[in-house]
Amino acid sequence: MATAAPHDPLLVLDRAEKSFGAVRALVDGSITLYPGEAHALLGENGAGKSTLVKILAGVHQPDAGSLVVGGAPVVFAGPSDARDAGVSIIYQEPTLFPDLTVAENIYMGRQPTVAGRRIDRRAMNAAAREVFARLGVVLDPSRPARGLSVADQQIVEIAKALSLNARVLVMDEPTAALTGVEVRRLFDVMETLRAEGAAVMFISHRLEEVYASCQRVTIMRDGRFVRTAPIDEVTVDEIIRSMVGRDLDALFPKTTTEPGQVVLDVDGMSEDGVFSDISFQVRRGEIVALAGLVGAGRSEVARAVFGIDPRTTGTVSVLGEVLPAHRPRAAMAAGIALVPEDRRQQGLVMDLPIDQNMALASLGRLATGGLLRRSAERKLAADWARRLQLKFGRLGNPASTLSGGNQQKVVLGKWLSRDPQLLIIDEPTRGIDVGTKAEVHRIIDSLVAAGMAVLMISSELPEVLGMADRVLVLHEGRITAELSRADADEDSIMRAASGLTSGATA
Amino acid sequence: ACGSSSDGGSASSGGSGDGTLQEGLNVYFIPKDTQNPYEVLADQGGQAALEELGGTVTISSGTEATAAAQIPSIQAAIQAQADAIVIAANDPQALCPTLQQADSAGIAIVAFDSDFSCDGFDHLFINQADTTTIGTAEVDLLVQNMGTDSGQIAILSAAASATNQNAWIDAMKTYIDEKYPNLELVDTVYGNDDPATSLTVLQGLLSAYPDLKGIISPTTVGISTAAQYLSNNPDVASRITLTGLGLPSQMREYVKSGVVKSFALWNPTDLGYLAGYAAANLASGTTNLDTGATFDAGRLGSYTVDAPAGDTGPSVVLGPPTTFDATNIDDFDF
Amino acid sequence: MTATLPRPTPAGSTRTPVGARLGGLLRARETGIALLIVVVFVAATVKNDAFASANSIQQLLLGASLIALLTVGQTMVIVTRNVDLSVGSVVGISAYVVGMTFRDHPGTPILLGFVVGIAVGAFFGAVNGAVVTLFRVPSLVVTLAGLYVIRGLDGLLVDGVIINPQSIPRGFQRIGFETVLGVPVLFLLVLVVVLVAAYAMRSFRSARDLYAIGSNPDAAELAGIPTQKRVFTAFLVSGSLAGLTGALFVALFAQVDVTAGRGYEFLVVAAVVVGGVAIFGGSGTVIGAALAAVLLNTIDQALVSSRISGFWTDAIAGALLLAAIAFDRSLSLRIARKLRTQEGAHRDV
Amino acid sequence: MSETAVHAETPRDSGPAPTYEGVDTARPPRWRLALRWETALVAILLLTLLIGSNGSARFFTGTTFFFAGLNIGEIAIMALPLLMIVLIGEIDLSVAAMLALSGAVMGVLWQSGTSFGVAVAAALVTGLVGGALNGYLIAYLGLPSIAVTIGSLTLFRGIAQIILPNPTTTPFPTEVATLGVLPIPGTQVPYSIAVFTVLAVATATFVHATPSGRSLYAIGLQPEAAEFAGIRVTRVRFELFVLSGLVCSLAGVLFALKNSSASYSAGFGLELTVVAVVLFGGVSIFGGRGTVAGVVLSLAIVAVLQQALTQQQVQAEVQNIVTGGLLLASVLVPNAAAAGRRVRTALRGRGRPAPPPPTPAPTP
Ligand SMILES: Nc1ncnc2c1ncn2[C@@H]1O[C@H](COP(=O)(O)OP(=O)(O)OP(=O)(O)O)[C@@H](O)[C@H]1O
Ligand SMILES: Nc1ncnc2c1ncn2[C@@H]1O[C@H](COP(=O)(O)OP(=O)(O)OP(=O)(O)O)[C@@H](O)[C@H]1O
Ligand SMILES: [Mg+2]
Ligand SMILES: [Mg+2]
Repeated sequence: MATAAPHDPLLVLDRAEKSFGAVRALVDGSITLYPGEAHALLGENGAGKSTLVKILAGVHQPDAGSLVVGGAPVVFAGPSDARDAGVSIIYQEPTLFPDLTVAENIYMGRQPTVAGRRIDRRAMNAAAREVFARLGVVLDPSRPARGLSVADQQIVEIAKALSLNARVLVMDEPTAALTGVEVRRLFDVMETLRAEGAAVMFISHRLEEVYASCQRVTIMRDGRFVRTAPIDEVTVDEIIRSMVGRDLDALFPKTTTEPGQVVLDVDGMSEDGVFSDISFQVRRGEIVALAGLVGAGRSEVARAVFGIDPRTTGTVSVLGEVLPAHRPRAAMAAGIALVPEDRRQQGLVMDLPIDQNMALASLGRLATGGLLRRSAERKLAADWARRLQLKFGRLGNPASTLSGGNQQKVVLGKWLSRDPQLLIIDEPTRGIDVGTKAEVHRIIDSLVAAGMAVLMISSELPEVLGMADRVLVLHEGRITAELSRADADEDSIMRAASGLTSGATA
Repeated sequence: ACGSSSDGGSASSGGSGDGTLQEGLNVYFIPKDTQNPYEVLADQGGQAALEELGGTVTISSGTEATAAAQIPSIQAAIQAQADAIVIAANDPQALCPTLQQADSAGIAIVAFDSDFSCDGFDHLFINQADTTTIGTAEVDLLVQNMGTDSGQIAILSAAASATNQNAWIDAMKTYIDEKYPNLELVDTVYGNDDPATSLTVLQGLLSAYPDLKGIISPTTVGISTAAQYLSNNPDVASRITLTGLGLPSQMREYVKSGVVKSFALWNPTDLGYLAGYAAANLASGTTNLDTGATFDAGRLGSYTVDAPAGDTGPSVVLGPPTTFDATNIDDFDF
Repeated sequence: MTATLPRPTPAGSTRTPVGARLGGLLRARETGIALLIVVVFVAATVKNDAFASANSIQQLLLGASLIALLTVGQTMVIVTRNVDLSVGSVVGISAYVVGMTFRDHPGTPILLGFVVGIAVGAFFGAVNGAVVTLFRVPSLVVTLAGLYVIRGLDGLLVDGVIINPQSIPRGFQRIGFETVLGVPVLFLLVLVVVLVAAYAMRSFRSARDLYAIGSNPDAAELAGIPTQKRVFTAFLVSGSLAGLTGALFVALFAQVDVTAGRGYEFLVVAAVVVGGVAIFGGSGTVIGAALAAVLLNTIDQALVSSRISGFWTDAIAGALLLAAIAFDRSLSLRIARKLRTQEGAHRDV
Repeated sequence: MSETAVHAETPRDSGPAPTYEGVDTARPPRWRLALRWETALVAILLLTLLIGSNGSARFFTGTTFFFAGLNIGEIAIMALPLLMIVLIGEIDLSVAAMLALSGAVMGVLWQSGTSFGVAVAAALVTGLVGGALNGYLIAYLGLPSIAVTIGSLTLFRGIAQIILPNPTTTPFPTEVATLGVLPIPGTQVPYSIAVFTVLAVATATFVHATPSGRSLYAIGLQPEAAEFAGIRVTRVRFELFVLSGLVCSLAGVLFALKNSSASYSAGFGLELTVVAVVLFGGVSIFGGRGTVAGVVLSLAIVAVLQQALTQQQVQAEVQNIVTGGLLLASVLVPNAAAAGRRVRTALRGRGRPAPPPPTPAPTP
């Protein structure tokens, strides 16, 4: 059983409520954290997890409810109050300063100083290096944060939280962008912190991570506390049922279809310093996965195919027709859709209403005589909101009011409504709860069954293995392996991804 | 006192009046901008004139010295059915359409300080001093102060588009060619009546022409900025002679310290006073724009309308400019 | 989960040169501007050797001083992703109030002139800052409105009455023209302010907060930075320095009317941008901006001194300004590309 | 220890889940929020008219409105492309300089004996070229528009000064010169306002009812996401600056006709007025928010207010203060409630007991 000693709780949040206008994000937010425990908080997208976190962080002030830290009731007026009370947070979305150095990002506002309150850069960089060593990563503390990969950004966030030596460490989906190795290192660090008597609260949509690292679990649904239980007393199915409120169908539904005509044909595509000599095909009724380590260049390949990024050599053709480089319009006209990996920057216009976001890629089709029909726009959005079971207040609310997973659904709807020949989907279920994940998979599967071609990029091996008909493995910008569904397993993919391949083709 | 007693056409009927000025005249004074110190004095002169005549002056203009900023004031004069407009034009032409409307509305139009030239209607220009006189006087003053009539000289002007400045500069050039062939006018720079710009172009001028001997600045901001620079840089002052048009109040210190020996200007208050009388007479029909027509201008005595010449239409000349030097500068307080 | 595989890091070794190189580049930006100043200076001297005379150089430094001083405050404001367009108007009104003080109270100590100027500037800076932070409204709109309102107030105050040199104490004017070892006092004063500000912007937490705010305002809030307080302070400093500039304007020109400081906002923003301060916040240095002010003034004076007709100066100055921005951009793009290829190469190792 | 402490077995499942709502296609309330400033503008306009009519009996005459239209005409025309440029999150400070440059080109050519039509065409081409220069530097080189257009405003006016050192003196042909100053026969509508009306209707249709118009908002709010949605962000940026150059040169032609002359200093300082009018119309300086209606109302207010205040002999300085005050109001009023709340919270927060000092962390 868990190592949690029957101490007094470190932190108790009781019946916290929070509404944003008409949206009741949190109806009953309750959680108790004990020293020395790792505590998972689970729930569907939009269940109110991040809202709860932001209350612990002092970002949001609860409308009702109480918070007790270290036995004393507290009111956090702002993030610094929470930090001073020993609560440190890793937010769901990275909060870095791109213009400042990595070290400065970590120690912002508490830079080590020397006489005269001047900042001691050398000490700061050394301290940052120490934290990185503890995490087992190599990152240059004096480089600017701009241009860091999503994973490295997350590492910096973790380093920031760790360096605070907090009593309570709250992590909102820290692993969404990390590789297996990094995740493991993070768990090691969590273990150390627990041993030192801190409490760790951990949010993730990957249940296997929860089982690997946590002692207790709290489940939320629709803004309400549902239950708290020791992890070894609940099964995966029980957790999912508590989260979703029903039993779940298969996580990876897979209809076998006979691949048809070649939809996408990429031949010898290269771009200096990014990827080289990329050749592959995607057929109708087939899901091809691009696997590889973070930074292998998968997203760049996808973006170059779609025309967002340039490419210097090689051809890309759709249904036999060669696409001009660097022209997303042409790619769209040829039937390509791209669901990008960063939904907040690339997928959505956060301040535009949900319906306008859904329609953004189809504006031309929604116009008659050059004039946009608002009713058609709203109908399109309403249709797809229903089909994707979108959870929202009003279609006229800005997309920023949606939870992460529901935002992803809007991006999906935006592209699926175009009825594409080829769907390129980059990290389709990053940050998406299991219920929705199954839905997304089901949607993709049914589209493929209906003859669509899919190029999927995913860092989650189970997803790759569960969904793909073929797996292309990328290593440092080159395709190092092409594996059939039968040949693909964790081992073969990881070997190719790390360049250790000797078996498969190149 | 918005002129509603005497309705329409009071001015347009020309010199058919009975020789008495109307009471209760409403005259709009429209300076280049509301803050031009020189024209603030002129406006005061105009106010004094209309006070003597039992009328009123409305001063209206923009905060920027542009034609566009003056247009609403002319429009307001039309809407208020003013009897006369006295204007220092920021542009020789841009105001014509609006002034034409004022003329059509029966408003007498007088220009002062800076004239305009429009087709379609006539107006009276109150000339501070005639252009040639100003040009020759300044060149003579410079030569006299330099003590030689040979060497390099330059001009520090206001805006490149300032009509009056350009007319004076042309007059100077002609005069130099005629009378002082050894004097070399090397450059004209524009300080836009802004101290900082004036200083920059002055410095550039000095480094571009190390042998420069004299500077004429026919604008109050230019000459005072240059004088300030010279008094701060005695070594430069020892080889450069400065003269031009300036306000005695601004130049007093420099004349006393000897940085500037002498400079010229007419009395701006008198200029406005004369313009006020001219406007009142035109509006009352007690004078007209015919060459030789006369009118009485209060304490300044009687004036006669000069014949049009060149670009200038009917005009009245205030009188020769006054030269200020150490002996008389304390007698003036503007 | 997967086997223990080494994570491909962008820069393999602990002592990676990437950061150091980037730091070097940042410094190179200032060096670049300094070089440009030298180029313009040499070119102008070749055309006319009087440009290199001691007096001419003195004037060069003097001419740039006021704008350089303003760039200090403006840099602090722009770094926080704001802008202060009211500086020109604030210079104007502070200059007039300083002049008025001397005129109406003969015998006012010189030091008090500075205090009055700074106080007037600080007042308007505080108003700008308070409105921006309390209402959380875009500073461009607030300070554009401020530009009009303050100019209007200045106009009411001036009412067409010029402050003349004889109203300004000679001792105060001396600041405008006296030199120490051939260097103008006013320039030295500005230099001190610039250096102090440059040092502070590098070395103090609260100053680093400004960069953080401009770099990512939301994250700054989350990091517990008192963002509103810092932004307010930036505006306060900008206003105070504009007030100081107003006092120095009086010292330099010894006359003030309503046109004082007019149009400075464009000159200052141009200098700050040429100086490499990102207009959308987060990066840039006080030194770069101040050097750019010197560069722009050198160009202006070089054009006059090279006997280029006054009609041409504006066009050439505009073209050079565009060229400077474009050049700077293409340089940084090229460097970024080079860095990327190098990193790509590194990946292949 | 088996079960947890506080929230043991009873999941408090009280009441139905609140967040699953039906598909709601009703007009969002955000629209009403956005409309609020336009409503305020209407109120301000009525107030302005009231002030105007109170001060002068001759205020409610056709002439007043003709004058108001005449004075604002070119500003109004230039405000339309600027509105779109601000919508995509950029700014164009070179508008007034382009007005002067195109007028100068027209004036010089006309003076040198070119036919009037050719002179006008050349002016418009100047606008295209100048706009393309701005557009190229901003869209394709990625330079910040505020910096570029400060540079090009100096450049444009500088070129105007080179080609036209002194104001032209040759008057334009009377048939066309009267277009600049006389109303459309039988009305009190200046030609420039007629041109503006046509352009405003076109702009409103484009911005509010076409796919491209919608993409302006997307670009202004999040350019990267717009790019990923297939919107040609770079090209739109370029085209808008070219359009701005062209429209400003048209304004320059009208301005020259109105003044029956050209001058390099035409419209000096007007760039800030145009920007102010657009912002006063409720267009967000950060892009992505604003309506044509707001800008039209703002133009009407500025034009009428100027007539009212000048007729009532309000000092020009005070007019400046009023202009600035209104601009300030445009951002303060919509934020006043939030600001008040913030102040109240801050005060209340001060009244509450401070959070207790943290007990020392269990870490070494
Ligand atoms: N600022 C806000 N304004 C309006 N609604 C909001 C806001 N923040 C969150 N919400 C709403 O509150 C609900 C809870 O959101 P929250 O981000 O806490 O979910 P979550 O459990 O973290 O989901 P995910 O797993 O997708 O991150 C959602 O319905 C969301 O749309
Ligand atoms: N070696 C590197 N050095 C610097 N930046 C890198 C490096 N590798 C990747 N990045 C950055 O990280 C981002 C993600 O990289 P990329 O898109 O190639 O990864 P991916 O294979 O798609 O992985 P994922 O999308 O899962 O993060 C890129 O935008 C790139 O800028
Ligand atoms: Mg969340
Ligand atoms: Mg990727």
